[in-house]
Amino acid sequence: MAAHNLEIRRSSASLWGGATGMRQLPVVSKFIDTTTCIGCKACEVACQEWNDLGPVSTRQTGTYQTMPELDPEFWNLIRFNEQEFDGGVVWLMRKDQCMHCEDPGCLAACPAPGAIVQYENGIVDVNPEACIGCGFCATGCPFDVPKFHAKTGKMAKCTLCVDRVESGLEPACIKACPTGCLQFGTKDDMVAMGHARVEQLKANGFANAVLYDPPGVGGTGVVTVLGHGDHLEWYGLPRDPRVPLGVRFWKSVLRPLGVVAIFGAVVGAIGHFMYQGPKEPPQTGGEPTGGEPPRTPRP
Amino acid sequence: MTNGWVDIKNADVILAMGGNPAENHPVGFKWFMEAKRGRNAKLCVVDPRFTRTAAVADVYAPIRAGTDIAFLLGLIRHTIENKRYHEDYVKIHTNAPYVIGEKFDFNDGLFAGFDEGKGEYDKTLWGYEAGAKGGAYKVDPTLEDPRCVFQLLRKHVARYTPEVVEQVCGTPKDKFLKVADVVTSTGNAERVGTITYALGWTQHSTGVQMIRAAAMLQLLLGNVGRPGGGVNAFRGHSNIQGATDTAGTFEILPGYLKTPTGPLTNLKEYYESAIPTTLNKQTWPSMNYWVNYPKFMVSLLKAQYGNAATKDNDFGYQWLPKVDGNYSWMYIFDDMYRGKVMRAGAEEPGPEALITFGMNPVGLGPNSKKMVAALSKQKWMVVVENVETETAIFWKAPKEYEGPEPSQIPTEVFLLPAADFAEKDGTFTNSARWLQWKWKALDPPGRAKADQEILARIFLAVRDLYQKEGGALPEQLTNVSWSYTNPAEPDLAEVLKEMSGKALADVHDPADKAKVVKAAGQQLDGFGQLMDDGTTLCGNWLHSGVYTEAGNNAQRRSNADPTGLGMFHNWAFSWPANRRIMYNRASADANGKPWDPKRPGIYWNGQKWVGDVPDMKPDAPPGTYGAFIMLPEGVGRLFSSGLNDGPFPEHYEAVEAPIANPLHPNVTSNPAFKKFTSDKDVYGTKEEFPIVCTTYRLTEHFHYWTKHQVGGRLNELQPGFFIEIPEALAKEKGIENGSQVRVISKRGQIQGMAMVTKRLYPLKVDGKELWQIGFPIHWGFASEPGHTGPLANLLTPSAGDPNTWTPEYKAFLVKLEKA
Amino acid sequence: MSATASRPPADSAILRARRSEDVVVGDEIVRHRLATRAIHWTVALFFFLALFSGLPIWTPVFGWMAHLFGGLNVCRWLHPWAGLAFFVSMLVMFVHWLGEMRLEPNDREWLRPRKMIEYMRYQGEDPEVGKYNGGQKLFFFAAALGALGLLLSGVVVWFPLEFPRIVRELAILIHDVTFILFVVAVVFHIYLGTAAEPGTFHSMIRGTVRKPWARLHHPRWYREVLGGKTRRP
Amino acid sequence: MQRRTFLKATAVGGGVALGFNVSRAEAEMRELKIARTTETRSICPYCAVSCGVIIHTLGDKSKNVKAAVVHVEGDPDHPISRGSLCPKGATLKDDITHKSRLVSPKVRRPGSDRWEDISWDDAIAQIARHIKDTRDRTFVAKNAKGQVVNRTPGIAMIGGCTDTNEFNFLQWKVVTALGVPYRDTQARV
Repeated sequence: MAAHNLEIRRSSASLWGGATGMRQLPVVSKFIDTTTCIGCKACEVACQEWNDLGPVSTRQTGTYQTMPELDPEFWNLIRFNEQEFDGGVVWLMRKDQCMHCEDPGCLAACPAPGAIVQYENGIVDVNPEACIGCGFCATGCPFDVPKFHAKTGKMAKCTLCVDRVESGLEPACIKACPTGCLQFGTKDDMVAMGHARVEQLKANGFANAVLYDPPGVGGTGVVTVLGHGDHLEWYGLPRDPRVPLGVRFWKSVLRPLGVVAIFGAVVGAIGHFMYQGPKEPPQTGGEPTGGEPPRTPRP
Repeated sequence: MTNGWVDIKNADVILAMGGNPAENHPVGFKWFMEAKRGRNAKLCVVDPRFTRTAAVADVYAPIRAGTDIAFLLGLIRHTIENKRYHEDYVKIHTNAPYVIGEKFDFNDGLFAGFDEGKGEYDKTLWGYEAGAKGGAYKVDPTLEDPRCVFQLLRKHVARYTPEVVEQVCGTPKDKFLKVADVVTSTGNAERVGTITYALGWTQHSTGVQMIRAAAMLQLLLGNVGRPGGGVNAFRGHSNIQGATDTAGTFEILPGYLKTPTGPLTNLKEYYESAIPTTLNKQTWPSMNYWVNYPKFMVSLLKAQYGNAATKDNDFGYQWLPKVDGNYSWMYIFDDMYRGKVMRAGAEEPGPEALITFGMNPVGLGPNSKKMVAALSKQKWMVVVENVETETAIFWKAPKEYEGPEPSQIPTEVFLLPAADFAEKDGTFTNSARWLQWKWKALDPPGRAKADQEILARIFLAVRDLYQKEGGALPEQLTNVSWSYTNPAEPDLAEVLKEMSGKALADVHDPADKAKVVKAAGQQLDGFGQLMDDGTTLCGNWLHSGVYTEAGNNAQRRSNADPTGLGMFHNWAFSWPANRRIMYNRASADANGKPWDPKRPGIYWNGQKWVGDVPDMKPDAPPGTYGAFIMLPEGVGRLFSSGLNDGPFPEHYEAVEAPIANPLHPNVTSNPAFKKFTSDKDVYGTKEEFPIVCTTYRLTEHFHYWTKHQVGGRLNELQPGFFIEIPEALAKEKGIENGSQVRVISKRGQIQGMAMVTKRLYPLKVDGKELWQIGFPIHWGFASEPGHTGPLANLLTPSAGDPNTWTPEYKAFLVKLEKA
Repeated sequence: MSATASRPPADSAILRARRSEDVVVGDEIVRHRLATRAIHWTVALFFFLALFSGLPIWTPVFGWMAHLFGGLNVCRWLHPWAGLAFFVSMLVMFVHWLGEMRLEPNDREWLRPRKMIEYMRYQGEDPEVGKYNGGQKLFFFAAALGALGLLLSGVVVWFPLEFPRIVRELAILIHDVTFILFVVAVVFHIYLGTAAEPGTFHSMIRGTVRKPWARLHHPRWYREVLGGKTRRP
Repeated sequence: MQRRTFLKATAVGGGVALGFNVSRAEAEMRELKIARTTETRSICPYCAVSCGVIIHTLGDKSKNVKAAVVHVEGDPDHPISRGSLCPKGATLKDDITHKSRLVSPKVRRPGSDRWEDISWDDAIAQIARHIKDTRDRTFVAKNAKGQVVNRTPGIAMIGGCTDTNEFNFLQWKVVTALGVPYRDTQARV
């Protein structure tokens, strides 16, 4: 499902990485400034509308948050959190969606060739043609993003509007954002913008402001400015997300070893046969008297 | 808005109060964030709830709903006592130096001239002191005369110390002082601040005075008329501004001309009543632009009555309906409910029928039970809508609305399907007064029709009946000019041309009578070309210039912004005269130099005013006229005799007051407020209903509209009604988040899901702990199935502001219990 | 039936083998009656179904196998069901064989690697080997345990979103490790049952073994059968 | 319309790129769903920020096409909204296309508990008759003080805040023509 303007940099379950071309494209990134996010959910519905998702069934449960978790039909969710802080309250909103990791755990975990691809511009996409809906990507993802769609039997998540991006447009969520807390551009530009905003926040009394671009997954295609970087849990963000060790282990160690072991067993059996030959009873007939040990043919 | 949406990015300080712009105007709010990011502006939010706006604010101060005047007067006191006002500005652009007559005073909550019996003030006691020379008025440029506006104001607000603000508003003193410090930092030439508000101020029995207090503060800080400044009302509906400009309300004609009243029997009397006398003829004389009133009025009458309007018949003035008394919202339904009303000393029938285009009175009117009861008495009703609203099906309202059985309701209801916005063209006027054209994208579904076609067909059918059968004053209808190419489906571009105005005969240059400025039949360039002799036609003088010989200016689409201040003069058309910042003359000092050269509104270049379209005669040198050209004084009013409830704002409690007024317990609520007295209009006491309740909108829904969308995504974002309850109150009452609770006011009760939150907390008011709760409007009994809910207005009172007669939706008393 | 009756005498052993085990019929001994063989091959069938539908999911090296079933999507669907069927048939086999697989004292020798190496070098034969040697019993129990491990971890992998992350990660790990060991063991099982020990495969096909085979591989069983001590009708 | 040209250019550019690898691209790309729609500029009908929106409709306005809304998104040229929209604006497609839109005139007769269908012509005729009856019955030519007031207190007319200025002006003309003094808008409430 390579979008036609985009070469693939990495593809799931491919032995040599699966790169499709040599074009070098600038890596793109979303920028989220939670300190200017008002949780209006324009990004949520812009995503829904553009991607023709839904309807989803929600119910009022006593929160402004649309639903508890991302959903296969809902790829972009604002998480709301009220906390007491400095004698008052803070009401934090963070846009949750695929982080488009530089080193994507989903892609690492995916067993279906080409079902998860990373384009040259850094977008990580699920290819529904190739996806087998096994859910390994959900296990591989440190942000708990990919969701299984029961109707299609495929995994679903934010595509960073790859169809728009490859046509020269920005993702739907970014375009909709009324306050400008969402921005889109090259990763370098977004990181620079993030650092500038963090500096501004620090000067304005947010001593713990940070730019969240976790190195454990090689950085993300979504950089997030947080006013309270000392309380990542308020935003529902992991402190040091990584591709799970288990995924790394079974993908990089166990499976090659297993292949070697299986072929080794076969080779071992053949070798044994060549060396040892079959174990056969002596050709002399007649009733054995019993008790005496059988004779073993020797080479 | 005095300024524009984009202009907010020019502010150094933004005070968002009486509104929740992040929630209700998110895209406009973009420019708040732009100011924060771009110039490190400080956003102060004062609100009963910790809102979405508060979530991104630099300073948040909680306040008890309905006490904003005390807070604002506290800010004014802080400004004056700490000398933080912009003195040069105050001296030349406000009436601070004007001396007030001896009759004015203020005692124990009442201004001079209150008539207990009528509940009204005699406003003539609030006049200026006449000066030595006739026609001029006494001013003290030093601001030291104890009777000058400045000193009177200083005395008036002296009571509003931070301690009193805390006592009345419940705002902790340190929070108040923080806000005061930031907001008053703009009282100089270098810095500018804006104040934004919305229905959180309007919908109070003291709403107009809240806005006035904000305007006064801005005048003192020298922020009116400047880029990045102003007092900015964020309007709620796409064309609520245009509907108001175009006389949607009973008291005005298009362009804010006054609706004639019974005693004004001819145009002359009407002009005498409507046109203010120029007050300031001494220094800084006022242009008093309303002297052009007859040009606007006659051009309007020519638009309405065409050739039937002649100089001899007062241009058809006698056919205009005249009013006696009040015909606004709450009166409509009160008169409908009672069936009769006293007018000019005699009984007249109330409305027996209602025609509503795209409006849902059962949903949005206060006191829903009274709304349903009133509508149940009508003979007929026409509802023109996209969807089946509560109003369309009031006759099958659920039993808690206490309406009669359908069989007992005699109303014939016509429900006519209308086109959506995308299915017709025409202009909307935004909150910043921009008229923007939209193009038609597709046809209406099924047999639905555009509203203008429905309206036109009804009008033509009625006119036919009168032409055939005669009846009561047929001329009122038959003389109406309806000269559209297709009368049954008027082309909106033709209508816009009519509104913008054209020459009926050659229009000559006033300076050179031989020179023809506009030939007969041509579109006019602006209201400067309007004539009072019937040679021009103009449906709305404010809109004049929107459709000129150059074409439809509402369609202009250049977003070039050479000043960088976000004015966009070649994008669409902004009334008046494509001006982007009102009162922009005040952005410059006495010599016409901008207060802040980096943010000039207009400035005098030696020959003329340049920059924005000047709110001033373009070639009148500085000192010729005062900046506030529509006011007879020519300067901004810190003291005004124009309002019905006092020349200065004063803190009054809501109609349903949770405490006695700490400042004057004998006058707790606004003495002039409007309160209805039918059997459906009942009011609760603080003893029975101890909790203050407020209502609001959510960003995920639009009014009573989007809940109808079957399969609509907004119903996913906010699927149902809820009631926000402070954590501590919930704990006290044993209420769990997500459980069902009942909220009860004197007028009704509603049940809903509790949303227990930290974002509301108790306030210490007048020494006692006071709770506030609130819930969103939006839901009702006509919705997408599964998304119905109670109408918030089951609980709200029919009582409101004495100037605008807007109901007090934002502060009323309730009690809360577990369901 | 005349056709049956006219068959050579050897066939009488095969006929007998449809019903009973551990009986001598002429030169042959019935080792696996029909039910046993059917169960064994059912297990084998589902094992290979699960194996070949699982391998392409496991690694792209075996991706080509997916085409045997119509693609990876089919494998994703088929593999858990095949695995489940494998486990169920394994369970039946377990119950069926459990009585014969009781570990005896000399079987415990097999837990020592030296014993296995000796076995593979055709050394140190134990005259007390019964119908199944210790290695076979171990394999039997290991396979049963492995099947259980594959099932439990497989269920988690089947419905990944129903389980917590740590469980999912462990399950994938367990499934992989178990499966690798299982396959290695099965490779040797097949090798020993075919090329390495001629006659063994026949016993699982037709049910019978020749007497020398029995005397060589399972001397005590051979003695018992001949002595009529062991008989399963 | 500049943007439309731009998008067409994108589509054409894409087509050229496509030439290199037609089979893969055809089979595999996620097609831009608005690549060939008709774009119409409009203004959001909700609040008074008045964001610019672009309505993408099916087809190219040919005679043989019935336009339907495919997508609505912000107008990047609009100086206030600059392409952004709030959640309400971002779901305008739902507002236009949702299933509970009214599509035919209905009437509820006195005392009835249900709607009946009615033709436009009948509805207009009956409404006109009602208006004339009520106006003639309740018309006040002079008030109690003998002043000419020429008003029809029997009818109240409200609305207009969600409709165009032009409609509002026509409404004022009609209200004034009927002599209706009771009129109001959302501005009050």
